[in-house]
Amino acid sequence: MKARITVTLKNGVLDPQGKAIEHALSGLGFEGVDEVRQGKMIELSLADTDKTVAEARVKEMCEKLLANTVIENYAIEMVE
Amino acid sequence: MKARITVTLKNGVLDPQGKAIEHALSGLGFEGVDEVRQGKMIELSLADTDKTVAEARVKEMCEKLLANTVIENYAIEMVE
Amino acid sequence: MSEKEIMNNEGGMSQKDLIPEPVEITDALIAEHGLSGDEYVHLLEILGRVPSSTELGIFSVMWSEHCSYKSSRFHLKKLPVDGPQVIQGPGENAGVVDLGDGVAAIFKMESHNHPSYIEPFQGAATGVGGIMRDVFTMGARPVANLNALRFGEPDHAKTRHLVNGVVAGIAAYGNCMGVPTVGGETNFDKRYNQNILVNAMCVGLADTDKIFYSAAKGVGLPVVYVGSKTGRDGIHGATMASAEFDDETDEKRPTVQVGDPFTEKLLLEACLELMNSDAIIAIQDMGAAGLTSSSVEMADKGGVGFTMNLDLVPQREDGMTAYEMMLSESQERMLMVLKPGSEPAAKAIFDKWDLDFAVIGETTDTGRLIVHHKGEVEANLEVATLADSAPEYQRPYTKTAKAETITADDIPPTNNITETLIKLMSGPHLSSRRWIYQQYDHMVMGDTVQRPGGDAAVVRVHGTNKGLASTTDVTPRYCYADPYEGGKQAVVETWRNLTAVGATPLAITNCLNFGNPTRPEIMGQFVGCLEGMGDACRALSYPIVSGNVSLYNETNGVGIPPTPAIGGIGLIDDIAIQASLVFKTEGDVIILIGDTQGQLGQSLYQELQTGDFAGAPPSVDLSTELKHGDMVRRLITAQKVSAVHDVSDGGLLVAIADMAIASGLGAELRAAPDDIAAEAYWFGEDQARYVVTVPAENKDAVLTELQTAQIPANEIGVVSGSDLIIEGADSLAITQLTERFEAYLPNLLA
Amino acid sequence: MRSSVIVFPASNCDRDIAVALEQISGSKPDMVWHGETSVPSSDLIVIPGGFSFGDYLRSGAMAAQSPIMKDVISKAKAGTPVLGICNGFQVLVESGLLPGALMRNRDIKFICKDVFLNVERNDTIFTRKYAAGETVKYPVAHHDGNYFASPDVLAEIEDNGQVAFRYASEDGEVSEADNPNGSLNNIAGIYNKELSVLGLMPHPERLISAELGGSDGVLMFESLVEAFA
Ligand SMILES: Nc1ncnc2c1ncn2[C@@H]1O[C@H](COP(=O)(O)OP(=O)(O)O)[C@@H](O)[C@H]1O
Ligand SMILES: [Mg+2]
Repeated sequence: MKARITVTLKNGVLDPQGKAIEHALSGLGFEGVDEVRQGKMIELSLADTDKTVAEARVKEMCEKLLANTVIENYAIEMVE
Repeated sequence: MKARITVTLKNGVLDPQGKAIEHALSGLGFEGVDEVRQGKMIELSLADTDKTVAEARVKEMCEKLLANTVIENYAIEMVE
Repeated sequence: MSEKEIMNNEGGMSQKDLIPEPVEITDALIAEHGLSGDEYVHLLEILGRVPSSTELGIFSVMWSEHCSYKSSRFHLKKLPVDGPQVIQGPGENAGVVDLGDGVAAIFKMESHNHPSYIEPFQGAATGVGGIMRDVFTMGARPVANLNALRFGEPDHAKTRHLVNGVVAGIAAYGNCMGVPTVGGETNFDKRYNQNILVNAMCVGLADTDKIFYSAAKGVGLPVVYVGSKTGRDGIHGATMASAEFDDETDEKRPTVQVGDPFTEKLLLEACLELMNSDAIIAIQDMGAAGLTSSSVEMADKGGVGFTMNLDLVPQREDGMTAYEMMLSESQERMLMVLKPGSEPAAKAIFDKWDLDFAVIGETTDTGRLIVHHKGEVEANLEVATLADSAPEYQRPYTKTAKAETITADDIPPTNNITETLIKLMSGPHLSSRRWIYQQYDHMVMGDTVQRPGGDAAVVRVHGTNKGLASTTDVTPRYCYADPYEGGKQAVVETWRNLTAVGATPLAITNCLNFGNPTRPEIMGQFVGCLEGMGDACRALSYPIVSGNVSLYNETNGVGIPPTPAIGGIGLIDDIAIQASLVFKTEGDVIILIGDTQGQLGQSLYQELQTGDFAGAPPSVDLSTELKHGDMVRRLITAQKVSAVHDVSDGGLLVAIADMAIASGLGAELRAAPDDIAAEAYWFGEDQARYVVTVPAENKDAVLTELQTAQIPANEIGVVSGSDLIIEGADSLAITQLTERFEAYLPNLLA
Repeated sequence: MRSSVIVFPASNCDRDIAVALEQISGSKPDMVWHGETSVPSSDLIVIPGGFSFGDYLRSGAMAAQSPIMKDVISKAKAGTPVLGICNGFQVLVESGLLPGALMRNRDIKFICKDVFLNVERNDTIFTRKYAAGETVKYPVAHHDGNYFASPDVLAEIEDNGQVAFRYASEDGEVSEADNPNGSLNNIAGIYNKELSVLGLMPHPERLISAELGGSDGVLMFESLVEAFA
C-alpha cells in the first residue's frame, strides 16, 4: 500500500520559498503568476494491507514527524 | 486558474531526504515503511482563463525553472 | 556455494581459465566508450582477446583523460614537486606538507565544471564533497574549503541561474559538513558562457604520524566497502568529464549525482574514528570512475591483485550489472584494505554511524583484478597493465604569439580618476563577493581568524597559535594573452596573497582548466602556462603537491581562456603576528613597495575604456617577487607595518580602495609622479607590488630598510578621515564607494 | 559548572561549544550521543549548532525525535537549564520545549555574518553578566532562522518577557533593516516561561576571543558559571 502526503504551509504563514519562485518567474517574463506556495510531497510504501489501518498509521507519522503542525497542514492520500 | 505542480526525483536518483525520513520513521517504531521519496509541491495561480494556454505556460515554467529535468520529473495538475 | 567460496574457487584454476564472455564489438560501442580506433587496437594488443563489456567499461574510464591524464602527463612531469616541507607530492589523493610540531596540512583542488553547468546546485555540491573525501581519506580533518569560480558574462541568460545554483550547492555541502568555506575567487567573462568552471579546494590537518595512503600492500587482506550504497549514478561520468560540449548536451541529460552531505559527514567521522586504530592498511575514496579506479590504484600501488565479488556490494537499485557497479560514481563511498581480524571492530564503528560496511573481496598475489558477479567472472585484467598502459600523448602544440606592449597612449584617457575608480569597484570584476561568501559558513570550527574578504584566509591550527593561510588565484586574461607570463603570475599572486597576511608560503595545488587539447593552439596554452608555473614554483621554492586537469572545456569549438587555478597554502608561526588589509589608524603612512611602470595591457582599466582586453599582460619578474615578498614578510614579522595588501587586478588605486572599504577609514593620496600618466600610475597592473601602512614614527626606519635592500618604495599618502582624497582629483566618501562596491552582486543576482 | 552537550549525527558545532565551555568554565562538558537514553546529571544541557540529520525534512525535526530527547525534555521540565544554539534552537522548538517555529530565511539563502543583538533582560542565568539593555555582537550562520509564532502565541511570549535577544543595529535600534532573516518582532532568541530554557539562532560560542573577531559571547558562559557557582 502506498501513501502520498502533501505538507503545505498554513494560511497566514509567510512562504519565503514561494515568494522567491514568484519573483524568479516574473524575472523570466512569466506574467500574471500569483499566490505561489511551495510545499513538500512525501511518498512512501507500507507493509499494511488494510487501508484504514494504514491511513491511521500515516496520520500518526505526520503528527509525530512529517509535519510541524505549528506552521504546516498535511493531507494524506492512499494510493492503490 | 490554479495549477499544482509536483516535482519528484527521477527513479534511480539518490534521494537523501527520503532515505533519512525512512530511517527516522523506523527509529520511531514505524515498521514496514519503505521506498520513501520526498518531492516538492508548488501551487500557483495564473491570470490566464484558457486552460490549454495556462497549462502550456506552466509546462514552460517547469522546464525553465521549477524542475531540472536532468534529475527531476514534474507533473502538472490544473485546478478549477 | 557461498559467496566467499565463489571467490576462493579461483585458487584451483589457472587464471587464464577465468575468461569473461566477450562483448559484441561495434564501432559505435567503441566510440561510446570514448576510445579512439587506435586506442581500441592498443587495448586488443594488451589483452590478447576481445574484452567483456565490463572490461571495456573499465578500460574506457581508466584511459579517459580524467583518470589517465593522457594529454597532460608528459608536461606535468616537468613541474617541481619537491621541497623539505613536502611529505607527499602528486600521486596520492592529496598533497601533504609539513607544518612542524607533528602536524601536516593535506590539500587539493579539483574541478566539477561539466556537472555544474548541467545541474549547478548538485554539480557544485558533489564537487565539494569529492574534494573533501580526497583530503579525509588521507587521515586529515578538513579545516578550510575554498572555491575558484568562473561564470559567463553577467547579463548572459544563464549566468544568474548558474551563480545562484553553484553558490547554493557549495554552501549546502560545506555548511552541512561543518567545514568553513573561507575563500576563493569569482570571475565573469563571456568566454565561460557555456563552460563555467567550478574548482573546489579543501585543506585538512593531520598528525604527521597518522597519514593514510592508498597502497594496498599485503596478500589475503580484506577489501572493504564503506559509505553509501551504489546506484546507477554518473555512469560514464569520467568519460563525460573529458568530452567536449555541443548543443545537444543539454538534451542528452547525462546522469548527475545528487550529493548527500549528511552521509558524508557521518563518513568523515567514522573514517577518522577508525583511523585512530591501526586497522587500516590502505584507503582511497571512490571518486571519478568509482570502484574501478579506486581498486586498480590501490592494487597497483600495493603491487597486488584484487578479487572482488560484486554481489557483496551494497546496492541501492535492483538488477545492477557488473558494468554498472564498476563504473558507478555514486558519492560518499570509500574503499579500504584492512588488517585481517580488524573487521568486527571496524564494522562496529560504521554501524554506530549508520553506514554500510561490507567486505567485498581480498588482496591476492595474482596481480590481477578479478571481478565476480552472480557466479560469473566479469573481468579479469592485469592490474599493472591497466594502471600503466594508458596512452600518453605528446600532442602537437603551437605557442601563443607574443602580443605587443600597451601604453597609456593606446587607450582613450580618463578625465576623472575618481569616477573611474567607482566604475571599476562597482563592476563585475572587482565588486564585493560578500553575496557569495555570506552564504558559506566561514566561522564553524571556531578557528577562523581571517575571514573571506582579505588577501588570504587564515584558520588557526586547532589548539595552537599557528595560522594556516590559504588562497586561490589565476588571472585567465593574462594566461590567454601570454600563457607563460600568465602561468607565472597565477603562482606569484597566490604567493603574494599569503605573504600579505604574514604567512610563509609552503606549497600549491592546482586545477588546470583548458579547452580541447587536440587543437595545437590550446595545447600551446597548456604547455606555456605549465612552463610559467614551473619556473615560478622553482624560483619561489613553492612546489606543487597535488592537482587536477580539466580539458575539453569547450563548446562548438570555442574554448575557455586558459585557466590554471592555483591554490596556495602558507604558515603563520604565531597568529598574534599577522597582517590584514584593513587600515588601522588615522595618521598611518601609506607606502607603495615595488616599481610602477604603469602596465596597462590586459588591465581592467583598459577594458573599461576600450571595451576589451588587448596586448601583453604585465610581466612577472620572479627574483623581484621573491625579494619584495620576503621583505614584506619580514616587516610584518617585525611588527613594523600596520596593514598590508598586494596590488593585483585593477592596480594601485583599487588596492588602496580595498583597504579603505575594509576599514571605513579614508586616505589622502599624493598625485601621480610626473614621469608617468596618471591613469597608468593608478590603474596599471604591474606585479611585485604591495601597499603597506606604517605608524608615522616607524616611517623613516621602514623606508631606510627598504632603500638599503634596494627595493623601490615610495611614501604615497596617509590614512585619514573617511574620504578618499587624491591630490588634483575629486574626493570620494568611503561610505559611498562601499555602497557601490557592495551593491553590484546583490543587484545582479536578486 | 557541569555541562552536557548532546551530539546528533551531523551536529557540527559540538566541538566549538565544548571548547567555549571548557575555556570559560574550566571543565570539559560530557559529550552525550543522541542514541543514549539518559543525560548525566548536569547543571546545564547544551544542544549545539549544526545540521543534525542533514537538516533533512525540517531542521531539527529528526533530532527532536532522538532517543536522548525524552530525557532532555523531562530534565528540562524538572528545571535543568537547557541552552539550544542555532540547530539546537530548532531542535528545542521542534521538541516543544520552546514555542513557535523556525522557517526558511526570508531571502531563502544561508546567511553567515556578525549581527548585533539587544539583550532583552539581564536577570536570567544566561544573561546576568550583561548590562541592562546591552547590545552585543554574535555571528549568525543559518538557513532556517526565521522565527514564527501565531499571533496569540507571539503576544504571550512578549507579555511574559520571554524574548531573550532581538536583532538590532549596532546602536541597539530594532528595525527591519537589521533583521537578517525575517523573524517576527526581530526575535533572535527566546526563553521558556520559567526562563530556564533558552534557544537562540546566533552563536555566542563563536566570538569568545579577540583573534576570532570579538568576545561578546564570553559573558553568556560567565553568566552561567556564576549562576552555578
Ligand atoms: N567564490 C568565492 N568564495 C569565497 N570567497 C570568495 C569567492 N570569491 C571571492 N572571494 C573572496 O573575496 C575576496 C576578494 O577576492 P579576489 O578579488 O580574488 O582577491 P585578490 O585579488 O586579493 O586575490 C577574497 O578574500 C576572496 O577569498
Ligand atoms: Mg585571490
